[in-house]
Amino acid sequence: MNKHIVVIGAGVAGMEAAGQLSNAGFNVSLVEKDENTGGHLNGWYKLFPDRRRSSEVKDYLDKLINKDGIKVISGTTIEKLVNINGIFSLETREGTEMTADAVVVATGFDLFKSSRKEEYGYGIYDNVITSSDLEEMFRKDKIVLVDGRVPENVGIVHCVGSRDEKVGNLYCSKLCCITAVKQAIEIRELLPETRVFCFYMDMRMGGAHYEEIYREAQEEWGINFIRGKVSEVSESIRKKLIIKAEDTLAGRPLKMELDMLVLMAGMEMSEGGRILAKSAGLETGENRFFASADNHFGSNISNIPGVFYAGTCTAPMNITETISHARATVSDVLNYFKNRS
Amino acid sequence: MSNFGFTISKARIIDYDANDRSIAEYIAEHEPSFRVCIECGCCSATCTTGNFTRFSLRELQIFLKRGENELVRDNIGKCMLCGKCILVCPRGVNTRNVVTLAREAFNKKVKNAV
Amino acid sequence: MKIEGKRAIWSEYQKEIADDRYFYVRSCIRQNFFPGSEVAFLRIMREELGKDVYEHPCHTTCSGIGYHGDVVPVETAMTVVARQFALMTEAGYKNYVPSCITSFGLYTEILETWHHFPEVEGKVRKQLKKATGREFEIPENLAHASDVIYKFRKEIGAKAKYKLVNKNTGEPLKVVDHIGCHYSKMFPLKGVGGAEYPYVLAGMIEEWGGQVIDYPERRHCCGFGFRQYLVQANRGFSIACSKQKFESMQPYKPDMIITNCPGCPMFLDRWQYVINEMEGKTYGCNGEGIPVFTYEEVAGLVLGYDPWDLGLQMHQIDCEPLLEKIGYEYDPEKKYEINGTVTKINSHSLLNI
Amino acid sequence: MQFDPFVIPFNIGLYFILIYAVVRSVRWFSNLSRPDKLRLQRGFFGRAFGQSLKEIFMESLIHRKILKSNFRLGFMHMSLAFGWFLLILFGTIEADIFGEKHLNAPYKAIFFKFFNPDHGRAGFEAAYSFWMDLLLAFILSGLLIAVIKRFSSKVVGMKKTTRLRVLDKVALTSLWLIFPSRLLAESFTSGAYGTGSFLTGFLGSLLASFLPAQQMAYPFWWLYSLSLGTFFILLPLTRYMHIPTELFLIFARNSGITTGDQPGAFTEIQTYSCSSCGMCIDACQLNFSAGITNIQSAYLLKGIRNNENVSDIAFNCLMCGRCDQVCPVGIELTPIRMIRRRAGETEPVQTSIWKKYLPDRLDIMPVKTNGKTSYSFLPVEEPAKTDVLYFAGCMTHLTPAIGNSMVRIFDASGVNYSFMDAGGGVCCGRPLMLSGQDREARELINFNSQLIWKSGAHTLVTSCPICYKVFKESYYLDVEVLHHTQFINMLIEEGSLKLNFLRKKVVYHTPCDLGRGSGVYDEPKEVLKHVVRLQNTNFENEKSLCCGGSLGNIKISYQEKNKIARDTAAELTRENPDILATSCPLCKKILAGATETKVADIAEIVAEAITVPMLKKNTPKPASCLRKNVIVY
Repeated sequence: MNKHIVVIGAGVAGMEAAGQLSNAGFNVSLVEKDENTGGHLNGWYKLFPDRRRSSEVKDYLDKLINKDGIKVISGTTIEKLVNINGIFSLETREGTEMTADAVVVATGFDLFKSSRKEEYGYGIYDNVITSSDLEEMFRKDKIVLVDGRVPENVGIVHCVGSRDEKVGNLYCSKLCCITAVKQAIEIRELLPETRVFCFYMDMRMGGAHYEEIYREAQEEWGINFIRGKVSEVSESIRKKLIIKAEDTLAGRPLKMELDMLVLMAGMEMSEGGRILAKSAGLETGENRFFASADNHFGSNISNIPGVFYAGTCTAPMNITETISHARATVSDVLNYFKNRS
Repeated sequence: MSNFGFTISKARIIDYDANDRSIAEYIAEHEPSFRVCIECGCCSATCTTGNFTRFSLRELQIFLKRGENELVRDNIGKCMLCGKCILVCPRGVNTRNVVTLAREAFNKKVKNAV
Repeated sequence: MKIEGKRAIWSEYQKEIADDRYFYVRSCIRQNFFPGSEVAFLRIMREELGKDVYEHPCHTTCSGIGYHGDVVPVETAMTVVARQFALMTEAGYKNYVPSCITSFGLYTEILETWHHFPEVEGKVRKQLKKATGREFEIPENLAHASDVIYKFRKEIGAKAKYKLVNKNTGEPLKVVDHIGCHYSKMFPLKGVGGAEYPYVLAGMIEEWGGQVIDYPERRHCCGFGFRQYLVQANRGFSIACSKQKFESMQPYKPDMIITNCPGCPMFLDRWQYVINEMEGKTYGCNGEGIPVFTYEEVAGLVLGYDPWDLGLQMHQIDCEPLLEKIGYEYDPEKKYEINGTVTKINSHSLLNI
Repeated sequence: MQFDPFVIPFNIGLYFILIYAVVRSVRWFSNLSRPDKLRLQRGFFGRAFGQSLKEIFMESLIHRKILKSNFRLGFMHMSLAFGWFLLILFGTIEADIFGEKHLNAPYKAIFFKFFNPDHGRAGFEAAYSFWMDLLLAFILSGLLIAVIKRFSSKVVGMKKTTRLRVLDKVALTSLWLIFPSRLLAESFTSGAYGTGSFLTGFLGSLLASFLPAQQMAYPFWWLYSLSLGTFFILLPLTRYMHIPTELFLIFARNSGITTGDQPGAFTEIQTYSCSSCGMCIDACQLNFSAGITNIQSAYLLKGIRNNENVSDIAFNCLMCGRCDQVCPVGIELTPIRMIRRRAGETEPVQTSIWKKYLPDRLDIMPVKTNGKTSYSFLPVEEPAKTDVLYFAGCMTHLTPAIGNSMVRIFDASGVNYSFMDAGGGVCCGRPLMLSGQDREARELINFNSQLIWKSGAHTLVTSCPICYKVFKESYYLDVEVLHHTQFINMLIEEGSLKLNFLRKKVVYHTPCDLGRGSGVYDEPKEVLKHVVRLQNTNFENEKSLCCGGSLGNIKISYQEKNKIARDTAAELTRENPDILATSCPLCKKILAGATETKVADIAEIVAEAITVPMLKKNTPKPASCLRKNVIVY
């Protein structure tokens, strides 16, 4: 076949797509903006729902792309994508060019910048951290406050940057609830004396085994779930975080002192994806992610023939869904070339 | 004191840290299923007492967990223990024991205070 | 608390403030509460900074108090506001500077509304024309008077006779800044520093030698809230709001409170007295209250004006202990001297509401 | 030789226990309420006396009930009790006939062989000796089973055996030692003198062949006496107190004394009559289905005897009444448990051993921990006048098919009825009573009673056995209270309700509160026999299982409940019936969640079998309840 396909982004979706395309006989170039492949996978320590180490998934993906037919080009950002009679010309930020017979966009997502929710004081109050900062602490097996003490009370705020008109994100990021539950359990495992409070708007436990973990969190780990989003955070004179929320099920406002507040940052269209969308004329939806040709049977297909989507560049997905989505790209790519020949 | 014609309103806010949550802890210790309530409201919807008053077991459970005990103490006696709530609870919470333990805990508090 | 984090936010919320030729409009209630403040503003602008500040004798209420008190419909408010703009246009000014925070909020709201719904603006123009025969231009620049003082805080600082520093210890005074709700909570981009961490007063405090106190309830309303206070039955709620703030700031032992709104200094000042009467509580040091000032008063003090010219005798909480701390030179005997006669004011007479 | 020091321990023990029994009996008697005292006096000198003697013989000695249900266990109890009794009886006769004089001191009979080592060589004496050896062998065979049971209870066909305290163990050991030491003492003596029958004689000559029998005998006589003495002295502190207490209980019960709902001497007597045999443990579904093994009646009574806080035990019970049915002593276990529930939590009391010999009355602290309740919010209602009042009950509102079926049955039979709680009524009060809150329950009872009175109904029909029991027992109503199965049965018998026969195999689950609780076993089955083919299960009538959902248990977890429900449903559906029928909305709901088989209330089955949709005016014969004189208050 000897067709050359460029896969943009070497996260879970990009690596899976590249590997499967190579298995299908294509020459694949896998372009990654960072120095390392793996994307957000590198930022997580253990994965829900089974708490497997993210490195295991990473190992699988590394093995998948470690073959002759795949050329990994890291530290490179694609800024331009032009379609010239079915041949794609891609230009990197550094100005080098490459051509491709088809392009798979797997630019993934960026975590919502929590400092945009000013009222939570991320970057201002010492012990307001994000889910990804907490994951870094899990990796080091140590949850400590800035002053080195162990937190006694930890709050977790769901939906930071998701389902929030004020930051322009109307959608649900889907993974934050289960991440919150997973992290809450992990906190209790590491610090059995610490109390954990999850402030949620809805518990969206849609995935397989999610609800069971939620129940386990209540039953075995004694995690407190409070329905009501934290609306403001301030710092007391003792450097504790004072949060205010409405306990909507009690129908009363509630305030509480916490040592640490974890913000469950949502997912947004990646910056790389936005640049590409603009330069190549790829359509984006109201949620600013790439808009697929069809929600039901064309979720890998873009508005430009020969350009395909894989993974979270189209919508928030968990790893299982991302891998399935990336695999599905291959059949769309095969159909594309079959119809052209 | 001068008569100003008004007094300083009491805050409605639940001051979690200042509240006494020992009753909820007592209940959870003796009836662990107290923890798994997801506040669906099935119990209060089917409640015989709720038919006549605004007694809501769901609400009382949440108030206990937040340490807003006074409201619970004033209302928990309205339960007739008929057990309909147990049959409808999707999480298998032993609601009758929750009520019984709450009454017990309040009474113990009173006794200890005396 | 990381100050860099705040600075990053402040840098995102910087607004344009005109640097001369202001059309200044006074506040309805400030002229009764603390009349010295607006006088001080004009004096500072004209005498210290040499700016052109114009006041129109035909200026009326902006009707914001009625609008927020639910008695004036928005269209009426818009037409009243349009008339003020017409006065400005007629006087040949383009930079509109209200003294009142609620006015500022209302002007901002109306300008934003007109921006998004030009047909509303057109309707208001027609109504104004029909009713008064006047026409108006939209101001080129709308800034609250505190924005203007903020803009010239360095100039004022350069001329300062006093710093917000405890003369005896050399420590900066601990100053609580309280921003009027209508300043930036509705339109964060229209306020210096945004809504969460407003910088407009904090900038003055820093510049004039004080230390800004950030306390948990800084966002909370002073308690005025129009309807809360205006209806006697609701006053318990009004005072509870103020109390919540005092209790939250008390552990930081603030030396003073500085505000930029007509109602806030009034209620933060008077409610301290009422709380003391009701519950015997005080929130300052040595059983005293925490003195509350407007930013003009503070600017005037920094510039060394006579405290009694600034109207500090109108405050319920005595300012003298603070003046002593700063090492201020003034004549305490002249506190109640009006036109050369001393009148002792019975504090209760102020509160026979 | 008429005396030897070794008899002293026995003598002390014997006289102690005899005096002790008298003292305790007098105390119990004086603690009885006045009416109960009169009952007992009348019973003691009346016909009940013979009945009591018979019962003592049949139950305390022969252990007929245990024998019937479990032969090996019964034999064990019988051999020890009856065998020992006979041994004492015939030993006394032996001493009387063969001793030096008549009317000997008891020790002469017990240690007859020691004082008459030459006795029993030939003739009648030898025959008598043979009889005595036979009795001893009888006891020893029971003892052997007891020893084996202690180490492996499965041998006697029991799943659980009661756990013992230290004192119980000492007493048990001394009890166990009594008969082997007698055997050895008699054998050595027989061996030394060449007497003894088939057991002692044979063993004696065997032992004497290699041991100095004369010298060996004496220590064993000491051991025998010591064992007896120790056992008698320790008896009041241990579960063996049940031996004398049971005698008192039998007299009291046959005189017509019942437990009632207040603590008192009779409750105390019953508490001490428990032999911890463990029959209740085996019968308990919490034990064999849910694995809860520390709350059964034997443990409750033991806890009460030891002044422990038994509140957790008292409340963790389905109140199904299965243990009452199997208790060989006939202790009213469920009423006793109810009394403890009313008491709420009690402070555990530590008492010295001496104090335990004469414990204070098992009084329950009057302070309750149940908290205050108030149902002052209940509205005042004016019900419509009617003949028959239908009270569906709370649980029926969660199984609306039952209520709907009853409405169809009422309509089809042309009864003038009114649906009392159509819009959701007030609880009948039994759940509160089950949690020990009688006073609070009375508020609900009064409320419902008002409604019933005001309606002018002469018949009250309920679908819920829980309500039925409380209507029957605790409401003061001048109406006939019927469970809907009884009511339907009446309609069928009268011919007011015409039914088709459904070709279905049905098994019937008797609800606890209807069956054991209220004694209604037959009517539901009669109704079923009219419409379906009724199959038998291994758990009929008094033996019926509990569904597990009982409101009686406030402590049981959902998971444990579910285990019971699954086991019960599995047992009942062993023969693959088409329908598992019951007559309780709670049983229906619980069992329906535990089996694939269709679960239906009898009312539903009957409603399905109604011949034609009949209009009220076409009713051939109005139900009798329409013809009754209506008394309106």
